[in-house]
Amino acid sequence: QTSEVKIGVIYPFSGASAQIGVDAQRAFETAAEIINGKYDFDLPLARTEGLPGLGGAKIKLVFADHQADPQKGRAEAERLITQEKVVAVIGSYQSAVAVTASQICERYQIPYLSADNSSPSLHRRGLKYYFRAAPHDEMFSQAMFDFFDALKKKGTKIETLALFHEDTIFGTDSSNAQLKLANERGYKIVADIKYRANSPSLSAEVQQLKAANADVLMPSSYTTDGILLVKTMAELGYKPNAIVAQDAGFSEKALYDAVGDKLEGVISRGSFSLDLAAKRPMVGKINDMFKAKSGKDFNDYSSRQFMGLIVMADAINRAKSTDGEKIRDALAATDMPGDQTIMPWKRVKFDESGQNNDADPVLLQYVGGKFVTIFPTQAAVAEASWPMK
Amino acid sequence: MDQAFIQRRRRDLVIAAFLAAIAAAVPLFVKDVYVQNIMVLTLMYAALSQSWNILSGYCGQISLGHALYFGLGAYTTAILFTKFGVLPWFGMIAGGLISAVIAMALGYPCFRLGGHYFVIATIVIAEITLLLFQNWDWAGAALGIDIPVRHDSWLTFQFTRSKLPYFYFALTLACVAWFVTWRLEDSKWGYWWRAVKDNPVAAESLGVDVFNSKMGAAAVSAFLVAIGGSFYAQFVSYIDPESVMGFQFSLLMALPAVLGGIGTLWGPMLGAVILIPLTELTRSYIGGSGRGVDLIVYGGLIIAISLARPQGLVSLFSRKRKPAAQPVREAVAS
Amino acid sequence: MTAETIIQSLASGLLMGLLYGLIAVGLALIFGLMDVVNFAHGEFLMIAMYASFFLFAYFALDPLLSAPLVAAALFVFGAVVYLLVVRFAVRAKANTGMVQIFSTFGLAVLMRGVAQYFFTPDYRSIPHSWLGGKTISIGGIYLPQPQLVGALIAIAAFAGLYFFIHRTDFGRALEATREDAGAVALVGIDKNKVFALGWGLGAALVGLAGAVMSIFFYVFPDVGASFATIAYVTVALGGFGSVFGAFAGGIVVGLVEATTTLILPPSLKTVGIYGVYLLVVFIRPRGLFGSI
Amino acid sequence: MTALLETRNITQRFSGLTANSDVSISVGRGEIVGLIGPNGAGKSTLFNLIAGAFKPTEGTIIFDGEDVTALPAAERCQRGIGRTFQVVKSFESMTVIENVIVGALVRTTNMRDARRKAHEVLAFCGLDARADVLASDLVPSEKRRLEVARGLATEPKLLLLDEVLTGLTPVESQKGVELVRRVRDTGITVLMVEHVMEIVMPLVDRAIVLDLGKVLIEGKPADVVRDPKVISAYLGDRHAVGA
Amino acid sequence: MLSVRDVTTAYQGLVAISNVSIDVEKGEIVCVAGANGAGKSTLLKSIAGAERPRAGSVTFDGNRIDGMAQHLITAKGIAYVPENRRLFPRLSVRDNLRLGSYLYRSEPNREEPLDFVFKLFPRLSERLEQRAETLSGGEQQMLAIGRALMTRPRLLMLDEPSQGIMPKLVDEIFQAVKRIRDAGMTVLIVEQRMAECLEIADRAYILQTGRVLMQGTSAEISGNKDVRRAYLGL
Ligand SMILES: Nc1ncnc2c1ncn2[C@@H]1O[C@H](COP(=O)(O)OP(=O)(O)OP(=O)(O)O)[C@@H](O)[C@H]1O
Ligand SMILES: Nc1ncnc2c1ncn2[C@@H]1O[C@H](COP(=O)(O)OP(=O)(O)OP(=O)(O)O)[C@@H](O)[C@H]1O
Ligand SMILES: CC(C)C[C@H](N)C(=O)O
Ligand SMILES: [Mg+2]
Ligand SMILES: [Mg+2]
Repeated sequence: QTSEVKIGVIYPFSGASAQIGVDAQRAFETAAEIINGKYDFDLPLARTEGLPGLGGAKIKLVFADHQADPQKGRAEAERLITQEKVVAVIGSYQSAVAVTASQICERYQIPYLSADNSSPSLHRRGLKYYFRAAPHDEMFSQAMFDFFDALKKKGTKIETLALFHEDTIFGTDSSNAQLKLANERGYKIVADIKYRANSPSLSAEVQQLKAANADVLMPSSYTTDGILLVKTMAELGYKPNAIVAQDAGFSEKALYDAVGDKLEGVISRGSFSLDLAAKRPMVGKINDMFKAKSGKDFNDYSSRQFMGLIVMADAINRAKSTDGEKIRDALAATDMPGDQTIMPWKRVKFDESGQNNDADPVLLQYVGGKFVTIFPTQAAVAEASWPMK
Repeated sequence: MDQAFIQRRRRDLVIAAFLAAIAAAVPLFVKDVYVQNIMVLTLMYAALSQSWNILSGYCGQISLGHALYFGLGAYTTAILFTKFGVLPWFGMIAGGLISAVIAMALGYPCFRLGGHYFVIATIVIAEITLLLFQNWDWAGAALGIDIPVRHDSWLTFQFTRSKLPYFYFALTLACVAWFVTWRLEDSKWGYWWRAVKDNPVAAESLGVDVFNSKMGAAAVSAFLVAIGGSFYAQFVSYIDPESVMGFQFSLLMALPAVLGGIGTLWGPMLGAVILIPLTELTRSYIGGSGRGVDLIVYGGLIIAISLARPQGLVSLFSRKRKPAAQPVREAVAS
Repeated sequence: MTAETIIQSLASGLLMGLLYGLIAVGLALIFGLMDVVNFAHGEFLMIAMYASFFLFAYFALDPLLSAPLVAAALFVFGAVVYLLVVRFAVRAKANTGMVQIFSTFGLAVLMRGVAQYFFTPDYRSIPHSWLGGKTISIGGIYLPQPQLVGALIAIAAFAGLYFFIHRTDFGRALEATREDAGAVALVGIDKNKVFALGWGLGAALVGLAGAVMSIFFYVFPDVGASFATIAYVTVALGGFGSVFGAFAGGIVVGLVEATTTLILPPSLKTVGIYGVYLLVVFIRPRGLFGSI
Repeated sequence: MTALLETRNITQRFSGLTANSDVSISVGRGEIVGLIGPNGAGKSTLFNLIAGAFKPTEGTIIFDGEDVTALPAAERCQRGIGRTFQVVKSFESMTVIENVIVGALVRTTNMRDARRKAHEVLAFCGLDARADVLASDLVPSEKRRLEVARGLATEPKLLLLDEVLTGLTPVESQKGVELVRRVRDTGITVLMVEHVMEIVMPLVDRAIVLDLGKVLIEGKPADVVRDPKVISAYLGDRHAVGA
Repeated sequence: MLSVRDVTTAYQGLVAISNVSIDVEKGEIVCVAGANGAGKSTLLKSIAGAERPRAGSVTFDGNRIDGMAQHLITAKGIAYVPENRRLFPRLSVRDNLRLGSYLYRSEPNREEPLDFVFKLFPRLSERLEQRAETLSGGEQQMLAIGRALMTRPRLLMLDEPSQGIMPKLVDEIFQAVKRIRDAGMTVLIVEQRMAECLEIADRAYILQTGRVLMQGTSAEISGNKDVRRAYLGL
């Protein structure tokens, strides 16, 4: 039997989001190490070497750079499939690239798994070979509004919201979801600011936020703009009551290195929290493995990327085959209990569109230099402090 | 006396036909879809660059905003198809015409500008359009347009796996762009354009309608580039503003021509054949490392080539000066 | 919209404009006065910011202190780039503009690659510096100190460049070389020396900008892209051949950006800047104060 | 029959400087008229105005019975005004023949005809051996001849020659003079600027002297050069006797 | 002072002058004449360093200067006014002239020759702020010569200085050349107007198709029958 199973991994390795790609590379390598080696973790494939279903075959990752360009993502997916003969593809950070890469996979009947793409439209295209184990923006946003509702019940005043989002597919999707939920649940959007990603200046934007002075500021921004946003807010004397961020930059170490002192009490959605290590020690150990490679703790992205490979490998193992269709069927039949992951998820189980609806998002608060889970209550390790300091 | 000239033009035509025939046969031997994909892109960029060359190379109006026409072509086709069910073949023509009209409308104020002012105006106009599309909800805004792929068909110009139809279309487009250039080169337009490029004041004094020359070049150039954009939309089957109107397209259209020889018949082809595979291969085979080595190699090669051959690679093929070009020396004092 | 919002907008716009001016002043020399295209301007800024960052990270030098060092380092870098790359690009017989674009574009890609190779693609920033995060508030109008200092440096840099170009023989030699690089030898000028110095100086000015920027901005290999286009537009808007033009161009860009957001959604604010550029050149084809 | 070209009260000012002031001249069909005068007198400026490079501040220009003052240069060329530039403006990246073809294309869009015409003109100007050389490789005197060839290729009724015969040895000048005569013999009217009296004197039918932007005097060349004002402003003592 | 020995210069393989040797002594005015394309300009270019000779040597004041960078040759005291003038078109007349004294920028009286230039060409002093490109043809020629004089050369090389200059001024220019010589400079001049030129020149060379056809004192040359016919039009 095959001694090696190739899995394609397409990420941005150059250009403005190269940092994500490079961190992702480390996360995938960590997962591959665990799968290929023997580790005493309660994680699928950890305790065995390689994939027992394929006679102990090892996972080999083939990385490709899509430079955030859908056309390149597509070409790379195709190259990985036809030249490198990968049996599955995982990607891709940018949802725009996932659109084309997954389409190519569909054509070649090779499963595509979104480790971290968060655009809700992705799984609604009727593709057979598309899967996403992680939550999408609507699920994330829903968690935020659930949280608001809960706070409101306790008497906290949350009436007005200010949205601040970049003009990309991610920002648009995120704000659309938030707008919809705000309408449904009776929150007033007092500012809906769409800005150009990687702007040289955000002072005009921040002024508008300041003028709106909403109860909650909800940014959907990547690291660069996040840093600039926080710095500009400080410079223009704007101290929001509370910030509830749509992850992205707000779960990146770089942002907290830069402006962490101004962000005490910021809340971000996510699908991962290190405080899970208290309940599941393996989370801490795996995090240490990752940290040794990358110098960083797992964050929302790297943890999802890590899990992406675990889920995929698990399916290949169960499929006992490298045939695309068989792997797809195995993926469709996945049912991984939450405690066998490093995530606070209920479990991994895909609906017919390939989306895992049991990937419960969590809300994390940045307190004393690290993140603690504050929502939902069953996962929370601390009470939210509101307003932020 | 003109025999040499006529022969040279004939020779160009024969060589082109010969190369096209060879190119057409290549897919019969090269089955690897990745390589085929690179060939499709190479031919597409060759066509785009050839078209860009008409306005910027021959007529000297350097545009770094041709992504605008590329994007307009892509969007017109995609919108007409997804929203109105118009077949891409018609969308292509529509996109071409719209682009040509817009090129002329923009030329009206822009062609008064000289040098860098013009270049920056082209960049800025393309960028404004990109931003407008990025914010235009009806056209999909940032989410772009996902062109649903049903089944292989020439009618809808969609093919799920095979690259061959795209290959042959791109080849045709490249041939058309080349032929248009060839045809125009030895026509009133060709001479007018080059005259306008070299010295507009002198051109004017020789009866050249400088403004309309530029307009003509802009229209032809934009039309062909838009066809390329339409093709791209079909080929990738997903478009969003950044990926069809971004500045990088404007550059990628210009670079092959500059590399190969700007304002020459063969330059864009030659440049594309070298540059595009280089771009793709460096990214594919060294880009995955995440260390930026592909950029170092790619950037370094561009510098090296452009400095080694500032007049373009076609100059490697130009014949040695013939002694017939001896200057007149009238020995009067003897 | 309150009066305060408007005043704050204008004040921020002005400061930002001076900052754009500071970023563009090096380009105003190389692109505007020497008429050489530098597509790697943003990448020059990027390495200047990295230089500031690392001087801070390893030697705890505040960006304000390290600014002269960064400028000096960039001076050398600029001169070397001229001598190794640009010198050959400007020598092309025809289409020198495109050859310059092409080779400096290659340089930009190369520099990004090198930065990624050595510095990783991580986003870096200086968390605490003397001015970082400090702000002055006058009657509810906030003026961030880094930008204020940036504005002062910008004014000084422009004044210096103006003096240099208009009051020294070297400035005249620079213009002469631009006009006809082949003819300056007739009056004993070494064109390579003049242009290498010009490039060095232009890069040194970028170095100053980079040092200031590092106080409140982040740096990563692709950071230059955000500023490059605005810098080109600033120089062209002000008009080629005019130092004062670039200065004015920066202010106009900053003010337009700030006021556009009062009317258009912020994601379209650059549309305002670009629109004003088009408007200006359609009326005055040589920009606001351009002479060439 | 009316004059081919007539300028009426032409005035041209450049920020503070009046280069032409109230210039009224006329050139009859088939004439060779010399326009002479000191450096900076406004001769080239007048050429530019006649050819349409820019519009006069005041005054009108009548060509072939039509007021052409408002027409752009290209249309004046179509109407039959051909010109050369004192500071030559060749199309440097094109070959000599291609330079001339551009001119020939005003009269025909048939490339074969244009090419034939261009060859004819080059042969006429003695540049045929250099047809396939890049214009940038020509030496200055050849470039001036190229200017003439280009102008001729537009089949003008009036040809404006601005110092095209400078820098020639006497023998070469002689050939130049013959060339201009032959041009006239093909029915083209010539208005020319030249400082070399050895060329002007035998060649022109009539001389117009500009000084400080104004017409100083006009008449037969032999008369004009004897005029004390012309001598003091333009010729200097030496030519007062000899020429 | 200047000694050109067996210089051969070619353009892209086409030999323009071959084995040309000329000498210019200090304080002389030497004239070089010849038909169009004879190689006169090429000779000056080869001396000035604008073209690199393929063979032969150029010595100035005992130092080899062939192959030297052009600006260094200028700095050695050779000023060259090329046929096409090469002014700085968009700079003012004033700046063009000032650039002439670039080499003396540390000297307080660097603009000393300016008076001389203005006396020679009063027109220039009236046009100081005008861009060089908008000057009339003759004015441009004056500026080119003026700029060269500003470099305070020891050897001045003029390529057809009378071109485009009105007759009255042609004489003045030749007289000025004489004065320039009297002011201590040496002049090498290429001219078509041999008659005028020979009047002031001490010696002359005649080039034909890239070779020295004839050389001698002005008197010898103007006495030669062929020369009178071909170059003096007599
Ligand atoms: N664009 C301009 N701006 C300012 N002054 C100008 C401009 N063009 C020409 N002039 C001036 O107008 C005057 C006339 O110039 P013109 O070129 O017509 O002279 P010309 O008679 O042809 O002289 P020459 O015999 O030297 O060629 C000159 O003094 C010149 O400096
Ligand atoms: N840049 C060039 N490229 C190619 N050939 C050239 C170039 N310059 C000059 N030549 C050729 O070299 C020869 C000598 O030219 P040169 O200019 O020295 O002659 P000249 O005696 O100065 O003529 P003129 O009286 O026309 O100024 C000519 O045959 C000319 O065609
Ligand atoms: C957060 C992001 C910038 C990317 C986002 N996850 C996406 O799918 O596009
Ligand atoms: Mg004139
Ligand atoms: Mg000569």
